[in-house]
Amino acid sequence: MAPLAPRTGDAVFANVERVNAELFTLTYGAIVRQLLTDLEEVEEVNKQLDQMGYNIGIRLIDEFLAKSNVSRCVDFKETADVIAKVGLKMFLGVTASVTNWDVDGTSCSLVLEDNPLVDFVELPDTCQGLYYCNILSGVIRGALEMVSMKTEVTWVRDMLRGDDAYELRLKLLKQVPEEYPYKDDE
Amino acid sequence: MQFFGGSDISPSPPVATGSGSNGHMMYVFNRNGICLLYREWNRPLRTLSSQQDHKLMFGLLFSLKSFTAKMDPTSVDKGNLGVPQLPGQGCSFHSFRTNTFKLSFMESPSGIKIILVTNPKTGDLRESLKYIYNLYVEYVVKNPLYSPGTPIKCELFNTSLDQYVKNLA
Amino acid sequence: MIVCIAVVGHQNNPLYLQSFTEADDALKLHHIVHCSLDVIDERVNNPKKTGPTLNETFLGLLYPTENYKVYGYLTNTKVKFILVTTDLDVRDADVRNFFRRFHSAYVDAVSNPFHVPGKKITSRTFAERVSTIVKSFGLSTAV
Amino acid sequence: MVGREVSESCVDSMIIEMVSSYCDRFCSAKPELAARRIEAIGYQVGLQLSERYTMERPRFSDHLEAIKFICKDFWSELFKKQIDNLKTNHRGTFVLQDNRFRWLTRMSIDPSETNANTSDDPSVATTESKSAQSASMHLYFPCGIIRGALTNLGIPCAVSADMSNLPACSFVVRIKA
Amino acid sequence: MEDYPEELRTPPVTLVSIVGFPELHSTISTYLHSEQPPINTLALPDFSKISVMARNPKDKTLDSSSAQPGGILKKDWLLKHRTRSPAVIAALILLNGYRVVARGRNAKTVVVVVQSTENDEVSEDRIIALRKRAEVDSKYLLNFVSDASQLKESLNRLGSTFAELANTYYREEGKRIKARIEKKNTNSLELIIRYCFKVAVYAEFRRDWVEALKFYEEAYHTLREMIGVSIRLPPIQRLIEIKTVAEQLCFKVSTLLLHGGKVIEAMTWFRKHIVCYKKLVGAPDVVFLHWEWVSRQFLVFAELLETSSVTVPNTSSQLSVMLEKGLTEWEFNPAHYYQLAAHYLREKRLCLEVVLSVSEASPSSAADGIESGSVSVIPSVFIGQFSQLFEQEDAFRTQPLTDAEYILYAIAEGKRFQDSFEIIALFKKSFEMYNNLKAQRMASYCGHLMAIEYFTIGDFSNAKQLFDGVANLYRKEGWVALLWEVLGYLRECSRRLSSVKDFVEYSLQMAALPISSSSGSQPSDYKRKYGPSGPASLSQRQSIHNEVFELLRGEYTLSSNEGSSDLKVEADRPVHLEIDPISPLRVVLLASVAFHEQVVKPGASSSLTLSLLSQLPQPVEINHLEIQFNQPESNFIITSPQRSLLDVRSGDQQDLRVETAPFLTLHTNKWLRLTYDMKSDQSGKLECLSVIAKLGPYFTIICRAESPASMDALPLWKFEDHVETLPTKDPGLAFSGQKIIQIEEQDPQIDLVLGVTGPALVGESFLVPVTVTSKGHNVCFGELKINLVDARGGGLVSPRESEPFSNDSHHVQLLNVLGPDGEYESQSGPDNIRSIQHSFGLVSVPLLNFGESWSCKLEIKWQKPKPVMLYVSLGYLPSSNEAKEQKVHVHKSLQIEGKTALAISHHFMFPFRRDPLLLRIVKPIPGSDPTTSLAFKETSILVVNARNCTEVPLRLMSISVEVDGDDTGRSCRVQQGGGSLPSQPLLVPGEEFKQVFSIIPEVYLQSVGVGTVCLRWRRESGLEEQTSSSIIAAGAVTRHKLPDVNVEMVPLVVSLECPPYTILGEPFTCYVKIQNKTKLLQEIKYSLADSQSFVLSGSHNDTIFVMPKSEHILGFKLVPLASGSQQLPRVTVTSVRYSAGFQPSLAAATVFIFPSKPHFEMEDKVTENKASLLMNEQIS
Repeated sequence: MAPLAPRTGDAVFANVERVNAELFTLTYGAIVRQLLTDLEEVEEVNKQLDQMGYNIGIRLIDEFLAKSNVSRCVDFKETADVIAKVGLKMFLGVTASVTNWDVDGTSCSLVLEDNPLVDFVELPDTCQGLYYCNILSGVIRGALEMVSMKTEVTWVRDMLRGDDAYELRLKLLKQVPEEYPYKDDE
Repeated sequence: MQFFGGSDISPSPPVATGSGSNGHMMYVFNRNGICLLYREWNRPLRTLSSQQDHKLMFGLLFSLKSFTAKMDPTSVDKGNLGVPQLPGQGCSFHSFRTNTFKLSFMESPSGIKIILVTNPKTGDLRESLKYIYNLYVEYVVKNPLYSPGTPIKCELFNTSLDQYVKNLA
Repeated sequence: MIVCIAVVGHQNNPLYLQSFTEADDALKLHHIVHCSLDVIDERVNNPKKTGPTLNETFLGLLYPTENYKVYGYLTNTKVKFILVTTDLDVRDADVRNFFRRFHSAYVDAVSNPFHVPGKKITSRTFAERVSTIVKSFGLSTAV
Repeated sequence: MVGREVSESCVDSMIIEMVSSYCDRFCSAKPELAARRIEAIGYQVGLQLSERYTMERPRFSDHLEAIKFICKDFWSELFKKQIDNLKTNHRGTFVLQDNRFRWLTRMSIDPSETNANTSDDPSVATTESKSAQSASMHLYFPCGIIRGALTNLGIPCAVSADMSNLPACSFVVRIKA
Repeated sequence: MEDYPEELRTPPVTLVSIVGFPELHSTISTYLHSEQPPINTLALPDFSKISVMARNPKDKTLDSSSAQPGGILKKDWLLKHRTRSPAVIAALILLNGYRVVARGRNAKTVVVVVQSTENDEVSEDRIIALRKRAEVDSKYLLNFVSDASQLKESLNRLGSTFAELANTYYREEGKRIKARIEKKNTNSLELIIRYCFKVAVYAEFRRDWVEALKFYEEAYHTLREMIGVSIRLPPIQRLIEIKTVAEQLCFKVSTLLLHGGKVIEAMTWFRKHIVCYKKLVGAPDVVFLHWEWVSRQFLVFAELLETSSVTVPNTSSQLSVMLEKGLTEWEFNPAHYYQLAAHYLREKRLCLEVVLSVSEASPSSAADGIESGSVSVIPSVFIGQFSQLFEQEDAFRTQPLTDAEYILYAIAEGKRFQDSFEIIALFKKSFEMYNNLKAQRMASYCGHLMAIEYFTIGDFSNAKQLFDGVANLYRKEGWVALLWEVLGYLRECSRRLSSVKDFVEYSLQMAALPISSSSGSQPSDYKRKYGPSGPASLSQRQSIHNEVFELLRGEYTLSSNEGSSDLKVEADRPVHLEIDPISPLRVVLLASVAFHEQVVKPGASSSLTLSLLSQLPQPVEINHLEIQFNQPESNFIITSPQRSLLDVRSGDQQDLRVETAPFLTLHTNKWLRLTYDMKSDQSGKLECLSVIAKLGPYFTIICRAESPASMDALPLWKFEDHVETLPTKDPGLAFSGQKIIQIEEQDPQIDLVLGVTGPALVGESFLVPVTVTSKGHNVCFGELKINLVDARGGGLVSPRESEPFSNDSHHVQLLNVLGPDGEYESQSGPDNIRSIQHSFGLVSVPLLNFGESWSCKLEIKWQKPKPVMLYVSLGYLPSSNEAKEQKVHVHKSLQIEGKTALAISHHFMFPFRRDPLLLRIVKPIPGSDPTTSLAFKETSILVVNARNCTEVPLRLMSISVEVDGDDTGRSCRVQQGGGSLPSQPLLVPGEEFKQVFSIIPEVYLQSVGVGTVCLRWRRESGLEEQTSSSIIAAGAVTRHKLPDVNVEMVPLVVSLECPPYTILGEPFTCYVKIQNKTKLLQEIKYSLADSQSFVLSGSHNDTIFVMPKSEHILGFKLVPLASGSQQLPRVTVTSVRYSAGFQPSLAAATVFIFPSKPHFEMEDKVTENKASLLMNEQIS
């Protein structure tokens, strides 16, 4: 019997348990603010947000795979697409467009017009240099790493900093094959 | 019982046909070959230490996968034998049967490997493995107290797993 | 015309105060708003005197100064909105409608994670939103 | 953005991660400090949520009304269900019980540890208490939310929670006179 | 309102005039005045004076003709009608002395015939004749009897008639005028107004308020029409007149409304009044008059409200009306109107100032004329008009003013008044009213305006005081913009008052205010919109900051505009500021101090983090800091390397430790964090008290140190949105950091041993040996504290329980402290302070050097068996110089059980084979234990047993029965059976000891105290060695109170006599002896049962008589048939009189029978036997 075809983002989102976004948005906002108070340095906050995102990513990947019936993530191009169309949709209810690939197809941009993280948010002047949505890049990085793609994810555009959209740059560093963990001489 | 927050994503547990309790044991490995879970329901004869046991099982799968990939008549690029591959890369087997037992195997792209050893007569268990994978997501990954990559110690998971495997075709 | 709109915290501290007059009687407006707090206290403390129904957020006309009318609104979270207008005949419906829209603007403003509860609202978006609401005051009949 | 939704697991995993980073990374040494921060985060959320959810409704005339609001509308906004049982001693203490608290439904304590309670090996006992502690860490956030909401409604209070029988959870609200 | 004429302020009162008979006038007028409604009287001695009555012929012409009237209302009209034109004229005449009655126009006439007494007859025809002449209706011809009997009723008659007539008079007058209005025979508005006014007044005379109101209002409206149309007067004065009249009418209307209880109507009316006149400003030169007028309107209305004490409506109906009228609570409150009055008066003042400034610029001739007073302006006959009065030749002549002249006049008038005081007064009034209403913000607003007024008239101390009050409120509620303004004034005031310190403080506060230039970006127009320091802005803050710091550096002198003293800060005039947590200067400098540990060992070091924060807009350079602690020797100084220590090392602080910091510059809202090591050898708490910052040569700030833990949000800033930072990097410290650290006392090097054995026994004085041994420390000024506490909680004292054996009620008592060798501590050395209470003791320990030890014994006595905690603590100095060292303490505690040593019990018996007949006269009360009865004057036996219930052997020293203190003398004789204790017996644990006493009751009483068993004992062994001490030797006493017994007379005593043993087959005799102790003949029946073991002779049963006071003996001879101990045949003796039977007990009736004659010495055996037998026998 053939494995089920991967589902469309809408189908998945329609079927997962959803909650109203306010709780999500406000909680994230509160976390960021608390981090700013505790860590004082904006750079440090960016780092920690990314780290948190990473940890979330390595958890979420399995749920994603389980519910989207995606059976293989070998090709980077495909994978990027799946993230943009299915992954983001399934969790945040928004989709991104995948654009400007580089020639050797190892880096591309995810462009979001809007995302629930930033509702109500307005960066104070004291927090310039903060990548508010940095958790998102972390999540993607973590998730990709779980499907053995070491990537580098960075923000190119950020509406909170006055840009016209949110643009994430994905760069595939290498694909790590799984190797045999045990010493043979055991 | 409400497993998946009412979502119909996961296959509804395949109907248990025939008498239950023909599951022998089950392994869950993560991508680093760490045995997250070993569960046994019926294994009259145990010869090896559990580490040895786990190691052998992982080794078996590992090489079996590269074999099958190597043997694959359809795909062009054949890494030489034993060369590690990406999870989900190339073709993969999903079960084999001996005269005494059947081993069913599934691997998620994230490298989670679920091995279910049952008696030789059991039918195709791919859906069941998928279902178990979903159980894993719901009760292990989403358990606030579980930190990824560590051995699984979740009541909820174990109970629902046993429950499910008990009446498995 | 609305000459001033203010948000006052539950410790009677100003959270936001914007005047829309060319004449720089900003201070005067500050005083008017500040004084109107007494009326609100009065209204809330002995509700029998309040005109509008008990515990309604809209407090109605607080008091007329010689050339202004001052209206009040008290949220469930003890935050006060105070509206100062020069129009002498104002339709209650308009004021209510104004406050409703203003309230939702306020709520979004305080939902900004960088807004520290109980502190001044410095959001630009809020300011813009408020000015549009103010401009449209009285134009549309109450929704 | 009215009626906007995200998948539940977004919220769940974010809260899980938030708790664990505070417990294990930022304040690993001092759990009480971690607790304080987590509670603070919840507090702000509660503050803002109460601001949103009390729009368009007349002011509460007394404490009980406000608490009821928390139990009914507020709770169902967050968890799609109401508090199952509200008790009070009429002297400023309220107990809100949720028989199936959404954020605990998937929490399961390590079975080996739970049965280790019976064994009198101290080391096991300590690990058990450790896991119990880390479990309780997850309750500071909802406690903070409740406290934030009530405080914002003009009811300064202290909130604690008990989850002795999962997935039920009861929150104890003590109003500061 | 006071400056309105009286006639306007009060409702008019009917006026009548009486002529003739002056002697009666006072009586009549007082009577009339006391009538309800009252009537005023205009009394004329005779008709010659009648001219005083108002009657100006011009009236007629003026009123009727439609010729242009000179004004609207005549000033004196109202007065006239109240004082000079009566409604009724009454002529008092004697019948004979009759003259013609002059009649006032329209006034009603009454002729009153006065009679001295009623009985002098008035003939009918004369009356008629009189009436004819006087042309008065008969019913207006009254006669008035002046003598007392009739006076009253005559007066009544008079009164009623007058009232009635007056009423008709005013009605007619009213009608007359009304007619004119209706006739519309004039188109002159003035007249219409005047008529309406008059009608209204007449109505008022009649107390017809409704009509009055109606016509006043009509007048008012008509007046309104006049504006613009009338051209009678030059425009300015025209307006003035109209306003003046309007004011009067409005006053009348609102008064009537308010007194009629129509509050809301009054409000709305007044509001309309203001609205329609407010715009009529008039010519620019006299605008001030307008504002003055407006102000007066408010003032008057305020006063009206206040006097007619209105309340805010609270019925729903009124409320709804109020709402749709758009009224609010505050408009029911005079304060509101006073405030407005003040406000407009201010307006007036300002306009006037402008005008004056102009007129001063161009002094005109006419002005001089007017000011020089050659021409004088006087109010004209018409209300609100003025005309000037010329003096020509000898005649005065008035002529109307030109507007120009009028203006000059008005200005001149305006100048004469100092409005500010009025303004202040008004604001004060509303200020106080608002305060009473708890409307603090409105009040403080008034206060604020008041202060500004003071400021403008240069009363700075008053201004400052008020401003300070206001500032507090704004500060509390964080109204920065307002606070800025007020501080601006305060700063100016203190400059003018030449107080540098205040000036500095206010300046610093302003500089530190949370104002970013974005806010308060106002056009820089200073005109009275902002305080003296202009609009709030960042740049302003900075300039103020710079200014004040220049001043503080002494580079700049402050010119207090009095020019008197220039203010300079210099060496002999330095500035010290103190900042505590509640000071508003806290935003200028905040010092948070946190130790990194809570507790530290003496001498060990702990880090201390000092964090400074300032909100001043510019960086602040600190020369050096001095940190002060409660332990002065810990104080230290922080300098930055840039600074030389020279200025630091000032005077006394030579020895202070000096630290350096990389830099000591405070930047706006950035924490300056410094961390240093601290150590102290002094145990106890080490607290950082304050941080002294020296900025510049002459300026220091003493800043109270605050713990981060207890540091709440900063004042003012707490309402501002800015990212908050923590005083310390480490968040933990930031939340829990304390400025106090606890320094432990060094650990003792002393052994304190409580050597004690076993549980204590109740009654004994138990000794607890305490040993202090020095292991390293010397013990100086050592002191031993001893404390006894009930182990089960609850005190050792229980006054409730009666304690039979202890004179005081302590269960456990610390009796004494004995020296090591058991003699009293007190003897050892005079220097030895020592106090012992029941549960507390204090003993001083002699100086011990290393290795030495000292010990004592605590003597504790238990009165009750209960466990006790014994706490012993030793406090000492490790070395002899008290100065530095601190006491070190060692604590020991121990629980000691208290046990009862001996359990004592007892019982009574009768002698063997001797049985007195006890009749038990007293029946024991049911429930109470039956008291034992003893036979009077008969021997009974008391057996006492004592059981050792301890774990240690006890030596019994003595046992005795003692008389209780309370009962007097011996009630019964007690002898110790078997003499006193052979040798003090030793009781091993659990062993019992018996002692026998014989008791012979010697009084015949219901209940007789037998006494108390006293057992003297002591521990054997164990504590042997310590018994050297005297008290111990005495041993402990355990007491056992014997219950009272009931002594009875005994009528009969039956005793059985027979040998203790006999030999088989050998006959023997036994006797039953019956003693009759009474004076009566006693009939006794007796019977003797058979027995197998004996053959007996003698009668089996019989009745005998026993003589009084004598005895009868029955004898039986018996031959034993069986050996062993055998029962004698049963004898039963029955006393008929007492119907009491008697049988010897089995034991008593047993005899031992030897099979054959045994061989041993018999005599003493028998006694032996008796003694032992005595023991086991009970009273039956």
